[in-house]
Parts: sequence; C-alpha cells; structure tokens
Amino acid sequence: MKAAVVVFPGSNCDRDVRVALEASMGRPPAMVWHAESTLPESDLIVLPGGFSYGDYLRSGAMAAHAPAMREVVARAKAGVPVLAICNGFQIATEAGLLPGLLMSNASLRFVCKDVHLRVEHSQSLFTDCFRAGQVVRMPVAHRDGNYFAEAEVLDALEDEDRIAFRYCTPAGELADGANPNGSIRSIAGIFNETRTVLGMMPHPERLADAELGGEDGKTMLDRIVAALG
Amino acid sequence: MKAKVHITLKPGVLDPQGKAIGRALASLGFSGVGEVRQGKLIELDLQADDAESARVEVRAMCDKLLANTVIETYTIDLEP
Amino acid sequence: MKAKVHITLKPGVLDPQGKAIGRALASLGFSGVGEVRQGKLIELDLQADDAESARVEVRAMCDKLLANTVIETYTIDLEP
Amino acid sequence: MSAPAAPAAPAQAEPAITAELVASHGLSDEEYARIEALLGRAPNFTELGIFSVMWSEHCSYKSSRIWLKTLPTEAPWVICGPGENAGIIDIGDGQAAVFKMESHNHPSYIEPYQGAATGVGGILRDIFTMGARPIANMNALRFGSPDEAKTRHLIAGVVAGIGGYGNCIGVPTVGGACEFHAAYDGNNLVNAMTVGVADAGRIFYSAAAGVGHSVVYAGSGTGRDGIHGATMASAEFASDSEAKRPTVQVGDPFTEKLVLEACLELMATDAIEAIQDMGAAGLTCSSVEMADKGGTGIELDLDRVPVRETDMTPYEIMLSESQERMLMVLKPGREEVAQRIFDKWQVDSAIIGRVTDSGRLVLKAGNAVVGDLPIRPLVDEAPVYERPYLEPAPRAPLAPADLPADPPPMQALARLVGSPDLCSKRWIWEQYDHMVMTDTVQRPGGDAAVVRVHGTDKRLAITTDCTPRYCVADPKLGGAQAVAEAWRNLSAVGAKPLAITDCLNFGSPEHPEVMGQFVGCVLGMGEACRALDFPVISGNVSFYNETNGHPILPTPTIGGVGLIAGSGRMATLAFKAADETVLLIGATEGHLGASLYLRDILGSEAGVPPPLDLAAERRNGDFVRGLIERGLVSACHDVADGGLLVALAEMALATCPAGEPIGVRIAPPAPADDAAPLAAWLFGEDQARYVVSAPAADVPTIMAAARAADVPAQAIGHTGGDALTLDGRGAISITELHRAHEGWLPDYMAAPI
Ligand SMILES: Nc1ncnc2c1ncn2[C@@H]1O[C@H](COP(=O)(O)OP(=O)(O)O)[C@@H](O)[C@H]1O
Ligand SMILES: [Mg+2]
Repeated sequence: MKAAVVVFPGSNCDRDVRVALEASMGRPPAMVWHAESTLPESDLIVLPGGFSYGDYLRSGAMAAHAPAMREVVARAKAGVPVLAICNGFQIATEAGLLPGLLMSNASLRFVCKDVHLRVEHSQSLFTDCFRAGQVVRMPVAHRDGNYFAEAEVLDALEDEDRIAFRYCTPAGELADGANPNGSIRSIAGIFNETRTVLGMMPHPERLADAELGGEDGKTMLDRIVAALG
Repeated sequence: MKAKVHITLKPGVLDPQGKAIGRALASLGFSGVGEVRQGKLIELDLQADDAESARVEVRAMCDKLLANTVIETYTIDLEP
Repeated sequence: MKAKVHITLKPGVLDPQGKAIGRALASLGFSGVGEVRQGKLIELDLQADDAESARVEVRAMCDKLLANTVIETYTIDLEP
Repeated sequence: MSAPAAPAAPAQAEPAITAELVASHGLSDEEYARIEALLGRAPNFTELGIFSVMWSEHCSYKSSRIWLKTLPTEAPWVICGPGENAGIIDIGDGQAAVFKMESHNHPSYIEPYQGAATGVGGILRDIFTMGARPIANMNALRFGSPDEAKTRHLIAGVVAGIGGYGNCIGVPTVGGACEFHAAYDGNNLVNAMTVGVADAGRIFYSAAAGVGHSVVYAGSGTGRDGIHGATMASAEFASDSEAKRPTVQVGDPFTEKLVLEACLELMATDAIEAIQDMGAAGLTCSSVEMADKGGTGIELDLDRVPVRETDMTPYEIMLSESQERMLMVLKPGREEVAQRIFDKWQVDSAIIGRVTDSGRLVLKAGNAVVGDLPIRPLVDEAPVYERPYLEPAPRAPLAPADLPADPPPMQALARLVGSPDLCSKRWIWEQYDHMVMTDTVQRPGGDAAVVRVHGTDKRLAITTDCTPRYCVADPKLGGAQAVAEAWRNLSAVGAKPLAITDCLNFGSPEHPEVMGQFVGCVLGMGEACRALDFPVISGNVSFYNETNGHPILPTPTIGGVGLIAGSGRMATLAFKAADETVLLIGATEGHLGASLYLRDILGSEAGVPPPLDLAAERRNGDFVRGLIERGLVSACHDVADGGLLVALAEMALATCPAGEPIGVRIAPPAPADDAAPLAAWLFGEDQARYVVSAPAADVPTIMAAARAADVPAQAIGHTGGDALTLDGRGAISITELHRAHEGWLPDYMAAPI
C-alpha cells in the first residue's frame, strides 16, 4: 500500500500523520509539497492538520488552490481514498471535495482536548474498524471547527448516511456540553457521496500510540492500511 | 485605483462571531442592539485604470478566492 | 436603524493576512495587485431613531469592544 | 589614532542632537558624554539611536550584569551557557536540548494579544537560531487582582495571543503557571519559554566570521513597528503609557513557521557561518552582536534591506523591531543555495552587507555613509552600574497567637482549591495546542510537562516556578526556593534535573529597595543552583515593572529542564488505584508564615517563609526519583502552595477526568503538647516534601530505603473512597472539590470583558 501526505505552507501535523502512518504501514508515506502538480501513485491521500497559510482569510481557502490540490481532486473523483484531518477537512471543503464549511468555534476560542465521538456509520473504508454507535476518543485542536451547511445539505448527508462521527458524551449522547465547537447537529466528520473521502476535525494520529494516552486513532489507521493492502 | 470588497455572510448562515459580539455588547450594557453580523473588508491597490475592467478583475478574485460564495456575498466599491 | 462599522488596521501596522492574500492572488495569476489590507465589517441593528445619538452609541461600542484602538481605526456608516 | 570623519548627513533632514533628544532616548548626561568621548565627535541621529538601544537596560543589562555574573553556569553537561541566543545542554546520544525564557511584560500590558504572541515568536526564534527544532513552549503568567477591571481583558488577550502564535506554528505549549496578586495591577507578567532539540554537533552560533562573507537578511519586511521597544522595556510605566501605543508589533506566526522551516533546511546544507535572530533592537542589536562576538566588523547597505513601508530612514531601519526576521552570514558561494531554499518557503531574503575586518559598524544608504561606529564600545563599554541597594529588614516570625481562629479544615481546603492561584488552569491550557508533534506524554496539569525526544525513548521534563510571596518576604530565600521548587517538580515526575533558564522580573533598579530584592533573589538562586548542581544556562532580566512607584512582587521565574532516560519510568500525580498506601516524604514542622493558607484563608501576608535546607532538598529528591526509577511508586506529587492537604486533594482531583474519582483518607498526627496546630500540619508549606502512593506490599521496601537514605518518610493514609477524609475531622467529596477547582477560572472569564 502507498500513501501520500500533501504538505502546505503552514501545515504542522504533517510529521505527526507521517509517523502514525509509518507505524501502521511499516514504511513512510510520500510527503508531497503543495507546489507539485503531480502526485505519486497512491492508494491513500492524506490532507494533514495545521494552519495552512496561517488560516488567514478563511481556513483552508488559500491551500485549496495549490497545484497539488487539483490533482487531489482529480484522484478523489477517480475513487482514490482521501483522509482530510482538521485543516485538511477545511481545505477539502474549500476545494469542493466535501460540502459545507468550518466556521469559527462558537466560543471563538481555540480548543485542544480529547473529545468523545459517536461513530455514525461504519460501512466505509475509514470507519469499518468501529461499530455504528460505538463511542471512541480522539483529540481536537482547532479554532475553526464549527461545521456548517444549509439544512438541505444536512438532510441529504443524513439521508445518505454520510455523517461519519458526531461529538457526544462518554455515554454516547449528543449534548451541547459535549460539542466542543458548536458544530451544527454535532457533526465531527462527514463523507463524500461515495464514502471515499472523509473529512474530520478530530486527530486520529494524536491517539495512535498508547504512551500518548489512547489508541482509537491507531485502530482506525491500522484498518485503513490493512484494507488498502 | 483602490477596490474595497465587503464580504458578508448570506442571511440565514449562522455567524458565531456576530453572535458573540452581540452578547458582549449586551453584557457591557449597550441595550437595543438587535442582530450583529461580522464580515470582512478587503482593500486592494490595483494597477487597472478603467473601472469596468477593474470590476471584472476584482469580481474574479472574489469568486475564486476572497469569498466563499456558498455562504458569503460580496460587494465591490471602486475608488479612483 | 442599521450601523456599518468598518475597522481597519492603522497605517504602518503589519497586516499578515493582507500580505498572505496578496501573495495568493499573485500566484492565482492576478497581476497588478499592489498592497492588500484586510479589515472587519460589523453590521449592527440598532433601536435608536436619531442618527446623532446612534453615532455616539456606536462610537462607544467601538472604543470599548469592537475595535482594538491600539492598532485599529474605525469609521461608522449609519443607514436609516 | 584619529577618529574617522563623521558620516554624511542622510538625504532626509534629521533632528539635531539636543539635550532633550538625548534624554528622550533614555540616555543620561554621563552616558551621552561617554558616547561623545568614545567617538571623538557628536553622534548623528541614527548613531544616537543605535547607542540608545545598545545601552538600554534591556540590551546591556547595565544594572544586573555584576550580579548575574555570580550565578553558576557550568556543569559537565552544559554545552553553552549564558551569552548566546539560548543555553544548551547535552542530553546524550549526540543530542542537545536548547532552551531559554523571555519576558514580554510591557507589550502584553499595552496590547495583550499581540504582546504575548510576539513574545512567543521571539523566544521561538532564539531557539531555532541555534539550529534546534523547537519542541515545547511554556508560559508563566502573573496578573493583577481578579477584582481589577482590566484583569479579565488581559488574561483573555494574553492567553489567546500565546495560543494564537504557538498553535499556528505547531509547537505544543505544554505547561506554565498563572497566578494573581494586586501588586501586578498595571504590570502583568508574560514569561515565555521554548525548549528545542538539536544535534550536539550541529549547533549554530552568532559570531560573524569570514571577512568578505555575505550578510543575509531573511524574513518579513522591516516596518516602523516596535521602534524603541527595547527602551520601552527599560522605563517604568507612567499612567500616560497608553501614549506609547504605536510601538506595538503584530505577530505573523505563519511567516515564522516558514522562516523556521527554511532556516532548519538551510542549516542542514552547511551554508551558514553564523546566524542571529532580530529581536529587541532589531537589526542594530543583531549586527552589532554578531560582529562583536566574531571580533570583526560589518558593513550594511540599508538600501537593500527589505522594507514594507516607504521612505524609511536609516534610523527607522536600524531600530525597527519588526518580527520574524533573521540575520546570517553565509559561507562563500552559498548565496544561491540559500536563495533557492528561501524561495521555496516563500521567505523574502536579501544580501544586505558583508563582514569586514574594520571592527566597525558601517551603514550606507544612497551611496553615502550614514553611520560609522566602533563595535566594541557599543557592547563592552556599555555602562555597568553598581546600583545602591537596600536589604529588606528581616521579618518577624509568625507568632501562633497572631493567628485568627482557623476555619474547619475541609472548608478551608475547598476554598483553596477553588481560589484564583490554586484553581485548575484548564481554561488556559485548552486554548493551547499541547499535543501537536505527538510527543507530549505528560500534558498540562502535572508537576512538570514531559515530552519525548522525537524518535528516541528519552523524555524531557519541563517546569516553570516561582513563589513571589516568599521573594518579597525574604528575597534570598525566595530566590533559592524558586530554584528548589523547579528542581523538585522535575524530580517529582522522575526526571534528573539538568539546568535552568530564568526570567527575573522586578520593579525599577533605580529604587534601592527593588535593587535589594534583585540582589537577594540572585544570590539565593545561585546558592540553590550550586547545592543542587542545577546551573543557569540562559535567562533574561525585566526591570521597571512598576507603575507610579508601585513595583511588582519580586518574581524570578525559573524554567527548569530535566531528563528521563535509563529506566524510562516516570510518575504522574493522579492516584492510580484504591487501597494503596499514601506516604509523606520529608520533614514537617508546620510553617505557616507567608503561606497561601495564611494569605487566602486567614487574610494575612505576614511571617517568614518556610526555611530551605538544600541538603535535605537534594537527599529527598534523589530518594523520590530513585523510587520512581525502581517502579516503586504509583503516583507522586511535590508539596508546595497550600501544603499537604492541597497536595493530597490535587492527587485525587487528577483522577477525575478518567472517570470515577479516587479519594484518600488520612490520619492527622495525635496532638502532642508542643506539636504545631493541626492547620500548620495540614497547610504549612515546609519545603522538600513529596506525597507518593504505593501498593501496600512495597511499603516496607520504601521505608527501609528511606531509613537507609536518612530521608523522613511516614505512611499517612490510604487511597480509596470518593472523598478526601481526615480521620475525626470530616470529609469532603472529590466531586465537590472538583467543581470548585474547575469552576473558578471559567466562571470568572465568562463575565463580560
Ligand atoms: N499558563 C499556563 N499554561 C499552561 N499550563 C498551565 C498554566 N498555568 C498553570 N498550568 C499548569 O497547571 C498545573 C499547575 O500549575 P502550578 O500550580 O504552577 O504547578 P506547580 O505548583 O506544580 O508548579 C501545571 O501542570 C501547569 O503546567
Ligand atoms: Mg508541583
């Protein structure tokens, strides 16, 4: 299996995701600089977290126009799986890979902490390591993670089983206090129509190592890697 | 030539910053403030010398980068 | 009554956002763009009915909360 | 030798040098006379500006230098002590830890967000300038009284600014401190520390060598911001300080991230001869220091300096404190490699001069020489003051009769853990990305943060500490205690303490009382550093933290770094299981003088701080570290502010996030005639103490080891239950304590700013 991580000016979780993927894959993914207009052959493309272009103007807006993104969009359309984490999720929405967008947290403050997520749909490359309804723990770290889309879009996401994760209490209930950023309908991650693109605000790569306090992220990455051979 | 681009959220789109500002104003004792919305103001120095072509150019900038037309609208003011 | 507050950085204050936007526009092929500055636009619905008192009120809001007068200046537009 | 001809007058008209102009540059008459004597002529405007910043307190350490020299700076593991951008220690396997702490107090009061943000940006540059990748940030904050109108605004801005910068650049902020006292009204403190890791064989220094080599500028364009930041940090605030506002700088963490990556990439190519960031006093300080260290000269063509504003004068270019800028000397022929790397990272760069052998700083603009100064005098002949100082009169020890009646201990405990100083600072650290780089193995909330050295099984422990109420009561003891507490916090997680950086925050050195505090604290620090083998490898002095004659409490913040290697075992403070034995290590006499209990519960700031026995400190700490290394303890916490009962509560509180809390039950000592009152045993702040928990089966081994090491140890109770219980004196539920502990700061910050 081959993976590629796209690095933008201001990405800062590129190394973290590389380390976690390498642990799962047994060899490192290709690191692709945003200015490249071709991507290496890959079975998985990762858009990592960070602050591409400082999150200036709108988070993800400038990175969405990077030459490498044209290629990412084309590959995604052709069915190559794309995992877009945090700033990667923001970039994916700005690039039109996923609907809606990530606005400022309702608190207007950056938030970094472990949150609980309810797995909403487990029939996808990214989530079939979990059961639907299972509660997992992963960290968030963002200032613009407040998912927003118009009602029709949200209804369609729900009807088509395209909501991957929702923020929840440790017991799996949806509650305002369990939603770290004010996301509409507690959405933490969504799929594209074919469930081959996953955008999520939480960072699986940050709990992919027991010493860091948890391994739910590792479970996820290991399974993706295994499924892609 | 100078262009001023005003970017505002479409009506109906939730505006966390505007809401937070509204709450803060109320708690500071400013009463009678209704809805508050926060937008962006982008000022550009342009080399174009005719307004029409400048407007076309700035519109293209907005559609491509400056505004996210899914949730935002914009207006352009040109000043010579 | 509606108030529009335009908040811009004082001249000379570094504007990292404007700088990054300028570069991004250039790399998207928009040539001839000089300096770019990003500011804020805040729109308020007010209950006041006379413009003079509204202006005084909004100015107070700016000084107290909306603008960071250490590095920003503001202008107020009122619309009935 | 005759003085060289005076430089030409620059194109723009410049102010004439008058007595008022000299005074407005913060130079005294004697200092100005010295400048004229050194030059053999009057300086021009640009040169006056250069002297004023180089000779400012901030850059020249003129009031502190003679005292700083008394601090121990050496140990076998020290690679580089004070004097460079940051200090360096050997952490084995050819790796080095590079660290330093800096203050950004004055800017953070004027514009909290940007002041704090640029403080973080500045300290990060000090670290990567040396070839180290920054791996952790810390922040030590002090604010005025929570009742003061401005405090909330300052906290909100400072915390957002620290997060805004560190989060964006992707370096985790893993810990810090945040306390309150009315003495900081109008003079809050923002001390930022960065730790980096470098290859011990690939460290970069600032000495400019190689006559003829190119001097390269890289980073943001120079603007008019921050001109005279260094002199601002060298003058006390008057109430009209708001007028100084335009000197605020805005941080651009995105650009700094690019500069960081570009510099590290360039450093890997072996193109750099010397490098220095542009911090306080900008291009002036960086070029002068580089030339001074290298014993060379530098010639700069100011027309080639990247600027972001029009019509900048030489004076402005030389004194600007625009952020995110670096200055370097390249090895010959490496200009193109450098250009390619800077272009890749979209970092502006330019060759702006060359190294000379003249020993002079020569500035050219518009084909004319606009400044020409000898380098050595700018640095070495900077004034050094032996300021008069007054040692504070010793305080009277607290007489038990002076104490008001104690409230019930559980009530006092609930108030303490929910007080501004002792409450959870979660509201702060959740705004900091403390996990990026995925090596944070002890997140904020413990005695020290612990981060892995990437790709190895070594870990670095990091802490910041200071107890200003001790420093004001007894400066020498307070200075020593700050060092001892840092050492203790590192030991409490199982790390071997290696070295410290410091940030010495005081009022005006021109006031003998303040100078006396400074001298006392430095002498105390030195004593503790020597006794604990804990040298000072970098640091910073921030004077003039006073407004209208009211100085802050003396606050010598200590940043300590330790190493966990070998067994790799570390300890955390949360109890791990019920029915374990809880032991108190160290001797307890019950010292309530200058304690938090006395201040926050009994309403008095009187008394003398607890005595410090540095030999016992070392013995007890080495012992506890040994227990951790042998895997004998399941939890460990040092006893500090609030004493024993607070330490026990903190260990129980730390179990809350994981689910069902684990409580603790202890038996107070049987009252004897001469025993200290119960409150003194529970809340006294006797030093060199730790609480550990261990499975009952291991207790005999621990007790035997304690006897052998001559370390006092006693079993005081057991873990379990859902309350903190004091036999015969009541109990309080951990959930209730948790609510008080977690509640104060968010509730306080929820009110309108
Ligand atoms: N400003 C801050 N930023 C990050 N963490 C903080 C801050 N203030 C306090 N903390 C964390 O809260 C915990 C308690 O702080 P403190 O009481 O100063 O610890 P100690 O007494 O062990 O030195 C520590 O883990 C510290 O890192
Ligand atoms: Mg401690």
